[in-house]
Amino acid sequence: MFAIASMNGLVIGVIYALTALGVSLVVGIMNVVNFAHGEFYILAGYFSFLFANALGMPIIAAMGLAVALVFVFGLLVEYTLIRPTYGDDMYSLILTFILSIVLQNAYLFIFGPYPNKPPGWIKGATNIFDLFFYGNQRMAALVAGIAVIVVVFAMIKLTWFGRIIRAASQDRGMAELNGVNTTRLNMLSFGLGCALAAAAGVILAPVFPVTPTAGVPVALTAFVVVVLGGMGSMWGCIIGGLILGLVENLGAAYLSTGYKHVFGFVILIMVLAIRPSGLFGRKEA
Amino acid sequence: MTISLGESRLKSTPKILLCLAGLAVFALLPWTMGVYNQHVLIVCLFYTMMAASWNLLAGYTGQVSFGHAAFAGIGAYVSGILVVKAGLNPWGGVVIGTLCAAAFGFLVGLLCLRMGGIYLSLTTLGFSEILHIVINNEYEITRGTMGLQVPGLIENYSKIAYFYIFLAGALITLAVVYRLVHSNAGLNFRAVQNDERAASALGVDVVRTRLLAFTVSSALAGMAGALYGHYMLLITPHLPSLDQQFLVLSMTVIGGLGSFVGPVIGAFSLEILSEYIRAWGEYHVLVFGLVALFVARFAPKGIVGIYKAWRGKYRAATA
Amino acid sequence: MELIKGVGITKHFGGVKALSGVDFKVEQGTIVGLIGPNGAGKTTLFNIVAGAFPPTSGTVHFEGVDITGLPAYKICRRGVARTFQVTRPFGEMSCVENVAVGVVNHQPDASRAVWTQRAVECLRIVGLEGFESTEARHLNVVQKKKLEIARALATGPKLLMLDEVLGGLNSQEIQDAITFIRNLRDQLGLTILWIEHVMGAIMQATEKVIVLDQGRILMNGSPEEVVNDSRVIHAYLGD
Amino acid sequence: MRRICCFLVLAFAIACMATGPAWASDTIKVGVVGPRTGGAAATGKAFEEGIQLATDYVNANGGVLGKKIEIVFEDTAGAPDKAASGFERLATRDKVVMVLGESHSSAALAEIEVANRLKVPFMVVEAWADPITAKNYRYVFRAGPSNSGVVKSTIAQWVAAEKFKKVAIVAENTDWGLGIAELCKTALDAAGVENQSLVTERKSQDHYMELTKIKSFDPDAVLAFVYGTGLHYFVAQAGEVGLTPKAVILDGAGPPSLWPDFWPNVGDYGNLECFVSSMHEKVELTPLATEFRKSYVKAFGKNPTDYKSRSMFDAILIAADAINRAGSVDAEKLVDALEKTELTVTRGTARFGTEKGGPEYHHWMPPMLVIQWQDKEQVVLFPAEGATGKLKR
Repeated sequence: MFAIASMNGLVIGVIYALTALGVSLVVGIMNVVNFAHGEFYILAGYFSFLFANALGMPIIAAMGLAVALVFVFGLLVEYTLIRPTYGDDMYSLILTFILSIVLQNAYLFIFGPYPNKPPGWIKGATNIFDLFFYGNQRMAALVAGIAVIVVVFAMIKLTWFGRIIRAASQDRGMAELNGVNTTRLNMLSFGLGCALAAAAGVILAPVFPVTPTAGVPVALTAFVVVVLGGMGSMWGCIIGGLILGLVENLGAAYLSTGYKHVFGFVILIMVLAIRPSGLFGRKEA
Repeated sequence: MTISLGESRLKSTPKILLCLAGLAVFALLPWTMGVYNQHVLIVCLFYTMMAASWNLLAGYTGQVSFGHAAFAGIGAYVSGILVVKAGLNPWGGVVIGTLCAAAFGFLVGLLCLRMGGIYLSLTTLGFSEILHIVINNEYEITRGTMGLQVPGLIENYSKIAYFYIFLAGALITLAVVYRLVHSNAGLNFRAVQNDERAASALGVDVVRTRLLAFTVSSALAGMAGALYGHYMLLITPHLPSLDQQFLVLSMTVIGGLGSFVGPVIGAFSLEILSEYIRAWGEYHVLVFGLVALFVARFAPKGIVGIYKAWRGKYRAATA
Repeated sequence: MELIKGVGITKHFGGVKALSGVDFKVEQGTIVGLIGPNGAGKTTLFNIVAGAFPPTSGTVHFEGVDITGLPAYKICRRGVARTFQVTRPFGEMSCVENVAVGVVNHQPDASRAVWTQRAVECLRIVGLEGFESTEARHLNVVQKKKLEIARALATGPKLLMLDEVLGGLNSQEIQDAITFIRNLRDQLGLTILWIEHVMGAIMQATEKVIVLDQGRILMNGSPEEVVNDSRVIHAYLGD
Repeated sequence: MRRICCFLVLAFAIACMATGPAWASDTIKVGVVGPRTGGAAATGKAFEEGIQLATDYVNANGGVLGKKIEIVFEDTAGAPDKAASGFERLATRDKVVMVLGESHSSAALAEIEVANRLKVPFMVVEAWADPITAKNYRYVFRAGPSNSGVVKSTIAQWVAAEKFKKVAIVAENTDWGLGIAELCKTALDAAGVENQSLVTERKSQDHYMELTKIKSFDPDAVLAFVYGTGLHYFVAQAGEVGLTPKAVILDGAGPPSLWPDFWPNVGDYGNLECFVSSMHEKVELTPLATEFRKSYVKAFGKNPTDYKSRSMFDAILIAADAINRAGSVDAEKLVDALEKTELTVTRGTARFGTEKGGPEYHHWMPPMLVIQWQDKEQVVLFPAEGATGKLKR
């Protein structure tokens, strides 16, 4: 029981970290919480389903195209909705909240209420050390999730764009003074945040098929992870995701399955009470 | 997010008389209509309470809480459970429900107000989720998704009587909000919303100010929820849900965030609009959301803002 | 008698030392200038005194009472008022309401009539008559600076801390401002700690000057002593 | 600014127009309540299909009282408060003579109060909670399964017939899941079958921990009361962790196992899954059932999957029959006529219980089948008289 709970906790934790990464990036740079994050995730799931099943594209191509399209959609949303609200982080929250409801109902209208699942990459399950069976698709998702996280970290550590992102999330004003075009930076990072949601969506849709409202719990856990890890902290995101995944699964294994999702929130509230800025958050100056 | 208190303050006697006359006409309205429209009016009044109290928080102190529906749920469930399990008088239930919502509001506020801003939004969201799961799982006490059937506030069910109860509730809510934002604390609310640091440099206790707004707002939501439960005779987890939160938020934003009459206008126009577009079946939420999105994006001050801009132009043209 | 006294004030931001071991004091009823090149830590010192954040180490005493690390609003209520270098008006409130925020937290039981009257009076003192019901975001930069001072006055301060209030003024206006600030001291009995880049104004208006450089006190003394000190000239002009 | 004004005006105008056709007068209106939005919108879809086929059928066969029957479908979104006010709207604004439908017990429980207060006959179709009819309201009927009915006459008997020794029960945390799980537990305890219950969260996508717990209990059968997509996740993941095929899963609701996405979602792990259903193409109890399937294929170009479309079809036929026999739309006469119903519909002959005191009052429990997927073929396992094959493991 402990072995599979830990294993599943790790896998789900990486998945949580991946979904939260986009939220964290956007919060760090723009101080905007994208409430519709889960709906971007779902959109990518639908796209990859459509391209792979209806148009018969190879699954990798379908996934890539889905992420690219969601990235573009993210840029559009930033341009039309978010940009006018800069400096008023509460109002962008309100707007994206309404957007999330609109998108959910648009999906219902377009794709119908039934779950949609793009084709899996790999079938079956593997016997792990004779302890338990574990779904192969999940392990593939784990590998893909880690790969995306590594790529994102490498990009932020090593590239020019990453340096700008780091500078801007440290001190916006300074970055602006040093000639960074923050308008374009915002647009790009919002798009990137959406693309990360999309990456999580295409990786996970074969495990958890998408429905119009399935984005809500995704976004909720992403928010918990982001607050847990500390707003805008990338490492916090990873650690927060893993903690949440482990706590939920061990809690479900040993305490109560019905309260699985409450454990995460309880941890969150404890962290807020003891260390309000989150595990890796900067204290407000 | 603009506020204009100075203007909307009731200064002159004619204005007060006009308001009273309008109120009198409104109070007689249900006698002229059928049962269903009476029901719609009552629901409008419920949303007026919810939107006005949420506006106190979001519009006047700039804290976007996603737990407002959850506090309404606390009011409703506390009252309902006490009445059903302990045989309390429903009116007593409403009072205790309101107090409990206030207490929870105080605690949640205490927890996250230090960090303010987005933390408050996300923590209230988490709180609302916890409450939702607990209500669903504690089936023996809350009856879960089945809903808790509760007795009414009055012996003989009558829409007209409920109308007056809800009218009184809405007036109490509006009076509390009005008193508060026009008191000295109201100045502090708005100062905190405009610029926290400048406010604290002028001696405003930011945490206390927010806590006050949060507690009062939660209490008012609790009262609205408790009354609603005893009107519907059934309390379900749909009351403290994000869907409800979405309605309350949209009503406030469409009516006019941070204006006194905005939430009232928003509550009435959206509830009546939704009664009409319900005929569109599965598309009505989509239409509703699109209207809210358009207004929020292009007229962030809502209907009240549009009216003011129009009046401003008109005055400029005639002057 | 010294109204405010700081001992060994040190502030680190992450790895950056903004202030290290700063000692200073301001005598009751004086106007003291605080100068230094950009990045010397002047505004950081203001923020620590006003309670915007606590120092890493060191103490601040006001009227002999330790106020180190108290929250800003408590320090304000004890009688320390400040303005911000980049003005922070409550943009969507009228000028009267902006100032009234200061009044009601100084006199919590003031009625609307009382605080309106007091706010109008403060606006008159700084020369913003006629702008009472204007929303603060519609003011120009100079008016916003005046509003900052009016708000600070409304809190009934003993110590007034001004952060670069002369920026954007022409020479005649600077002369008026100097007179105005001296009047605040002479007529209202305030003690003033003043960050300013306009050296001429500091020379004319202050009795004492504190010079900060790279987070340390370079020297303090009368304006004449300061301008003639080679270390100060060196700090400003470099090698 | 102008754009918004235009938009709002447009929205209102369209809204007003949309309500226009409601006043056509040469019809008799019957209301339907059900979720067209929200998590169970799939049920609304099934209802719509049933409505379309039933209206055509009734109107082609002479209509009601010489007029055409017209259905007004009100969305409840699965929320009791919306359901109650929707019901009230149908009764007071649309002036329907009778209301049918509902698939959420919570919503139905809110609606029966309104039905009883406004004295409008209400026939519940797919809400299973016992109290709906156990309250013995005069105006409330149920032409469909109830929790205790399904457990007593189908699930418990099937468990006995297959001689399962150890049974795990998994319930989603809703009224339906928790309620029916409780009834199952009581029935299994009474029959001396070793059992274990677990609650799972309705919104949950990951069931690995629940499944691991069940696996360590090592049951012969798992009774899963999880609705919608949750069931797909559950079945697929049960295969992954190796719970199946050693244990047999029974989907206690049915329709999710028949949704078009069932196979894409569960893959090979769906094989040998069992489910409760009232519909099977080879076991058609009446000629009308065959006729229903044919007209369904004709109208929608596919085989009927969600049996709730057929339940709605039956309900409308029963309602039309009652209206014709009552010879009036008077509520009292309609109730009397409904009580005397003796009509063969797709699921057999509908008869409402008249004995007061329990959930059987005003309740017709249509026969339910237990069906197993065997190589993508539906094989009826239970009841024995209708069985087309044996349980495979």
